[in-house]
Amino acid sequence: MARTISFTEATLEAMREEMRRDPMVFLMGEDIAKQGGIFGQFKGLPDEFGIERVRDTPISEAALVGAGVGAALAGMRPVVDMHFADFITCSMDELVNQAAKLRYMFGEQCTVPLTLRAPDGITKSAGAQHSQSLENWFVHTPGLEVVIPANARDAKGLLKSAIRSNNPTLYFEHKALFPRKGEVPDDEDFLIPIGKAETMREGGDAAIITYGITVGRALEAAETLERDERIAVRVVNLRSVWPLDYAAIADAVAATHRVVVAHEAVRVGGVGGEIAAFIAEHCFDDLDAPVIRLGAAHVPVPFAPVLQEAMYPKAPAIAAACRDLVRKVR
Amino acid sequence: MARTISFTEATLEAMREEMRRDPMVFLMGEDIAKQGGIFGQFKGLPDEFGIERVRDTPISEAALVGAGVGAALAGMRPVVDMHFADFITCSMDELVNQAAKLRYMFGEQCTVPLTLRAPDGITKSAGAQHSQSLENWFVHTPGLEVVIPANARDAKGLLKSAIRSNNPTLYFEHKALFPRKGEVPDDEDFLIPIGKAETMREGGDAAIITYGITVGRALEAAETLERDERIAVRVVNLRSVWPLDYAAIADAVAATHRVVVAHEAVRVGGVGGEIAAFIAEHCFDDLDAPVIRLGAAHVPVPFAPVLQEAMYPKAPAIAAACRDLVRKVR
Amino acid sequence: MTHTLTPDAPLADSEISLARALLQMMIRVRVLEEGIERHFLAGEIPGFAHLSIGQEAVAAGVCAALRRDDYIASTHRGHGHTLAKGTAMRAMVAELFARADGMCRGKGGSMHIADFSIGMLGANGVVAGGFGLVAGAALAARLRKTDQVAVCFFGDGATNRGPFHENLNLAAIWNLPALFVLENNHYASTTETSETMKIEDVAIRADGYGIPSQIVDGFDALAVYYAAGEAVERARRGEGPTFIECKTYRVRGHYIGDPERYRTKGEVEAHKSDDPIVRLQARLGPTLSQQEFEELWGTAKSEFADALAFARASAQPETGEAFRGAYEGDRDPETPHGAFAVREEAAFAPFFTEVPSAGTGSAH
Amino acid sequence: MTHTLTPDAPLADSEISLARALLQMMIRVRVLEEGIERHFLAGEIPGFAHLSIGQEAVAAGVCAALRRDDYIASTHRGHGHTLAKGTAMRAMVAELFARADGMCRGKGGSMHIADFSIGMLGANGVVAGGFGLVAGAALAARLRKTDQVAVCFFGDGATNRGPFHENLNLAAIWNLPALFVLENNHYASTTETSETMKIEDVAIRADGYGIPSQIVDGFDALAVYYAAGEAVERARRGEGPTFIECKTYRVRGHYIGDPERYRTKGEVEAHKSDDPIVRLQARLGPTLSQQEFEELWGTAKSEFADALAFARASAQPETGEAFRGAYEGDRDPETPHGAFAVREEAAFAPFFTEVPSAGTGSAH
Ligand SMILES: Cc1ncc(C[n+]2csc(CCOP(=O)(O)OP(=O)(O)O)c2C)c(N)n1
Ligand SMILES: Cc1ncc(C[n+]2csc(CCOP(=O)(O)OP(=O)(O)O)c2C)c(N)n1
Ligand SMILES: [Mg+2]
Ligand SMILES: [Mg+2]
Repeated sequence: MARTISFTEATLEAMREEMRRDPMVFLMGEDIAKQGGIFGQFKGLPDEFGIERVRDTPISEAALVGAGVGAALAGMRPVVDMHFADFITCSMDELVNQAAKLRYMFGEQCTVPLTLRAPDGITKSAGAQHSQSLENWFVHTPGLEVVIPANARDAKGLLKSAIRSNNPTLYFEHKALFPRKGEVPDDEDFLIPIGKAETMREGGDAAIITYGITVGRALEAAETLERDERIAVRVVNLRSVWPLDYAAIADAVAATHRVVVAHEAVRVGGVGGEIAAFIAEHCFDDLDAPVIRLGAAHVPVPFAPVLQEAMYPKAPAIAAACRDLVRKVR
Repeated sequence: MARTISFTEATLEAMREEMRRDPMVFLMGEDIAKQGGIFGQFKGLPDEFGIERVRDTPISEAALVGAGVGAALAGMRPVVDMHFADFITCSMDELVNQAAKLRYMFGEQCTVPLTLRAPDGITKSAGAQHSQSLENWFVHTPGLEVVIPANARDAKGLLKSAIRSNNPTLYFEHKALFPRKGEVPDDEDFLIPIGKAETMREGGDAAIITYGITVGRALEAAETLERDERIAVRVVNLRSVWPLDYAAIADAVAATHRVVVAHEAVRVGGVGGEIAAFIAEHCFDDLDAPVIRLGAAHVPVPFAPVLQEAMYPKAPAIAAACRDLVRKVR
Repeated sequence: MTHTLTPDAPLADSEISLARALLQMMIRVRVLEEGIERHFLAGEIPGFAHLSIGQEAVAAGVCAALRRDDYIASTHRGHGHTLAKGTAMRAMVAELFARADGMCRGKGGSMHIADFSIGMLGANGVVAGGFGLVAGAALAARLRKTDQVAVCFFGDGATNRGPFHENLNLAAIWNLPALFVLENNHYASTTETSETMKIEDVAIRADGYGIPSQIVDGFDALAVYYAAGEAVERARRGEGPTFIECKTYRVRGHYIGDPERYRTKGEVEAHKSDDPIVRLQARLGPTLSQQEFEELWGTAKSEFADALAFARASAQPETGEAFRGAYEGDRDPETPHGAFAVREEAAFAPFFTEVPSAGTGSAH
Repeated sequence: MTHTLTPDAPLADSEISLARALLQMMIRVRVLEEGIERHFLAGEIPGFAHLSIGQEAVAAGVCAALRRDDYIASTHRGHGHTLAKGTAMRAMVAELFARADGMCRGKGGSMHIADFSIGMLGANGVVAGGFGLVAGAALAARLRKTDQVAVCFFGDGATNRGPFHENLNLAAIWNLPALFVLENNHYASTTETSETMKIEDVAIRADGYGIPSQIVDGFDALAVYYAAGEAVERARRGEGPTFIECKTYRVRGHYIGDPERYRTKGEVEAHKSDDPIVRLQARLGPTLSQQEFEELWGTAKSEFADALAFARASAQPETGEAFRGAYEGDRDPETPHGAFAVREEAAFAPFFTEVPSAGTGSAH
């Protein structure tokens, strides 16, 4: 059985279920208790779990992540809210030099079951300091897991898995996804395994490998191509960007021989590079065409709506890339 | 005319010349004045320029970079020393949300001529928190320039260009390079342009595209292959990782059709992905073989010398990758 | 730490023209922000906007003590600081409207207004983002041996972040010509200061750096002006930084659209009498006639109407503007980065179709 | 802020066995670190190492007031804290020697020793890295309603970093069972505190968070013990954090091999009389015979000799160890990450030839 609920509600269900299940789970963040989170993503939780377990905090991102790590070392399962993903910059030492490395440096004496919720992405003219997608920094940081839901179902299954994971896990949630509705299974033990991709759509002419909000844009592109041009495109939703499901990527290349990699993060230096490079190295013989990589332009995110909307890839750009690939080879 | 001096001396010359040339240049960092920098890279400068222009600071990395940005906005050319590149994590907001974005966000009202010197890389069992190579974070951050010298000549020419650049520039210098000697031109106006690669060695069988300390390892690999197996390998020293010299990369692919991309930074999510992905997209027809990518394993850097030396690519691994490529196609 | 929370004293004759100027400035800020509120709610201003209504005495008082070539760094709540420092309303309103003639070409918006021509180093979307900028600008003034001063405006919430600590310490040990002006409005978005710090006066933190501090009535523009003026003179004389805590109150929501579930209407009402404009008008008493007072409002309203018309008439930025300006020199397509940017513009431009609606801004 | 810099008082009878225990612990730390220094200089210990010689009273005094299940977080200078908290010398020395039997399997080294079995949450290569860990561990104790306490050791230099500020504030407002123990040895590598802060006593900073503080003679192990004990009891009773500033001195260089150009030999000589071992021995007077005193040294030396032999006999870690342990569960080659790690091991292992020499450590 499944219900149609919003992405926000899916994350609320995930938190509620995990907090009921495990008394060690608790939440900290700015404006999460009295306001219920700036996107409503913590609404009602203090009523059920109290303000000791759903803690409003000062504006002290370094301390929140640092204390999250400390609490995790001492056996808790903290979930820290980052307000906006851009403020991760204020707690990078705590994430990169502490959370990610302690288990390894200390010879596996400890685990760091910390979850970081970080609302990210471009929307509504939030401007350069409130719009970034920074996942590749953390893919590049051994010791961290990084998951990125594309819809309500992912949101619930990945957030629950992140909270249960014994590794520090970053959960990036695109701000524009919060109000979107989708089907979510009823099962309280519905989990999406970290490190497994999902093929959202079959198709043999090309594959779009993507994640997060760009999955919806890719599906839109694929539908248009199917309808208008009879081009059949496979869409792979990675769900986790670390660990990456390299096998699913290789399968998509083997099945389609033409690949577009797309994300909203800046193209240069992004996760798309990891994916395309993996393909160029390990799936070279399966390739019939160049691997096209799409991502935001190499500029900060501008404020003006007309500028903002011009600098990251949406369905038309993704469709055009697929069309180019298919035309090139047919 | 050229002289043979150490990498450290080359950076000292660069600073001295630029400080004489432009009274707006000044230096801040921990242990740089009284001690002359932890690698001797500031030695003697306070004697010539005084401790107002060569400032010892408290342990306040966020403030150093933040104040560097502020001083740059007010017309100075600050050079900030990061002690160890790993501590950049303590000043990411200042670098990423301020330095990189202000010019763009403010509609080009200002420039941020800040230089950040950051000793990085794996050496001498410094351990997980003192060994990282983090350049790709900044390649992925629009608004920053990133340069990485491979030898004394690069050190001088790139550091001078970084200081003269009106953009915020990260200058990553590998700790193990400081004592190494090399030829440096005498000319006080010797500059290496930011964004231009150098082909260090010609060869038509394969190309190694690399930068920083790995250039030396690549040259060693190339020499061995030439001597023992008559395999001729081109070695491209990128010098800048942003802007990237895409033209030089494309030329190397066109000339050799087989490419190894190598760096000491973690392979996963690294700059190598950007380069390999660019090749897979824009040089696909020139490729005769998969693009091989080498980088450190996806683990923190371990302390034990035997472990440390086992987890990043050195000459034998680079040579083996070239050999594989050449064998595959011959 | 010096307390100067005195009741409003009668004005001396010599103070009258200053008081009028402060009143005029506060009215200009108020009119500007009430206009921003209206046009934001009408959907004409995209993004986020945070109003300083009720706090105008701080911006007006401090900036009146500054020269044009002094520096200020502001916060997410920066319209007042920017106007008081001397910017043109037109360029600011056009920026908020995301237009090509905006002070930042439409690329910054309310959280990133800036005017380098008057030493205004920018609003900041990162809480506590201004501390480093001010420490650095003050250091520059010192190294260049000018007698410029740099002023950091910040909220009570910002004082819980690390950069507050690090930069105040830096300013102290280097004796920098800096002013740290805290607008303690007792809230950081939904949290009251009593929940986020265990101290009554934030100024006590300045003791930990050896920085002298003063606590002033932040509704009293003259008191703020005097405190700032003294601190500015100290700084110009090379005697180092000062910390000024202005006790004030945020009358509007944290951002435009804030449901304000964290406080009662009654609490806000109780602060109505603290209105700095009402307070200063009262103090001017018969020296300012009702007609003169209304003229101040009238002038400000005309100024805003003009700015609004200017903004509305200004064009949307061209799409190409998105791909320019991250680097100096990148507009030159010969540079590697330039070439690259041009390629990206080409990549997306054809697919750019609809101009999205401004949106009413999500919670922030 | 309470000052307790009293001259050494004569011991009460009831204090004698405690004083002996403290003395023994300080001697163990001293012997351990003198051994580390010797074997580092002999090239047997790779990486960096920082000694706390002269500061042993702090580690010994504080840890004597703790239970095994209390937490501590340490610094780059952490051998003493770790030993005093109760770790086995063998596992620590083997770790410093980068051996498979080291407490961190040879993957941490001196800057990253840790022993979770006794609540020792690690040394830290990042100055001020411990504050968050302690705030978090204390929060965990509170949420789980245990009466555990968490202690952060840190240097004067660390108090200039943002995380000091943010975490002390957090501990204060949440009333966490935490102790912040400053070892003010007046230097942060090459800089004296007078250059990096404008205040005499760092403890004044605690006032800015509403945290009670105490200043103690850091050469007096008993004084440290009493101050810590009181603070621990306060914390266990749920009365919140305490700040303790221990005035001490670093007798050795910042790291082994430090040329110490930033101070004179005379300055260091002048601190010889502050040796906490000498001081406590003097205070014990005739209650501790010379022979008993020498036995304490003898026992410690045997313990170190045993640990040294253990370390030397321990194997180098296998190469495969480099590729394990970043994630829980990654040793399972079925997980995506596991499979990947195994591939990387295969990629480099064949090229791994020489074991590099330990090196004498570059300046740090
Ligand atoms: C580093 C950071 N954390 C969180 C935010 C979100 N945020 C924006 S304004 C604000 C409250 C700021 O409070 P205060 O400093 O008192 O200023 P005020 O809004 O009261 O003027 C918060 C939490 C941010 N912009 N930056
Ligand atoms: C964030 C950071 N900055 C700089 C360093 C380099 N460093 C290591 S120890 C040290 C001095 C620390 O001084 P203090 O906190 O007083 O401790 P002490 O060495 O005196 O015990 C410095 C600067 C570091 N490890 N981490
Ligand atoms: Mg406030
Ligand atoms: Mg110290």
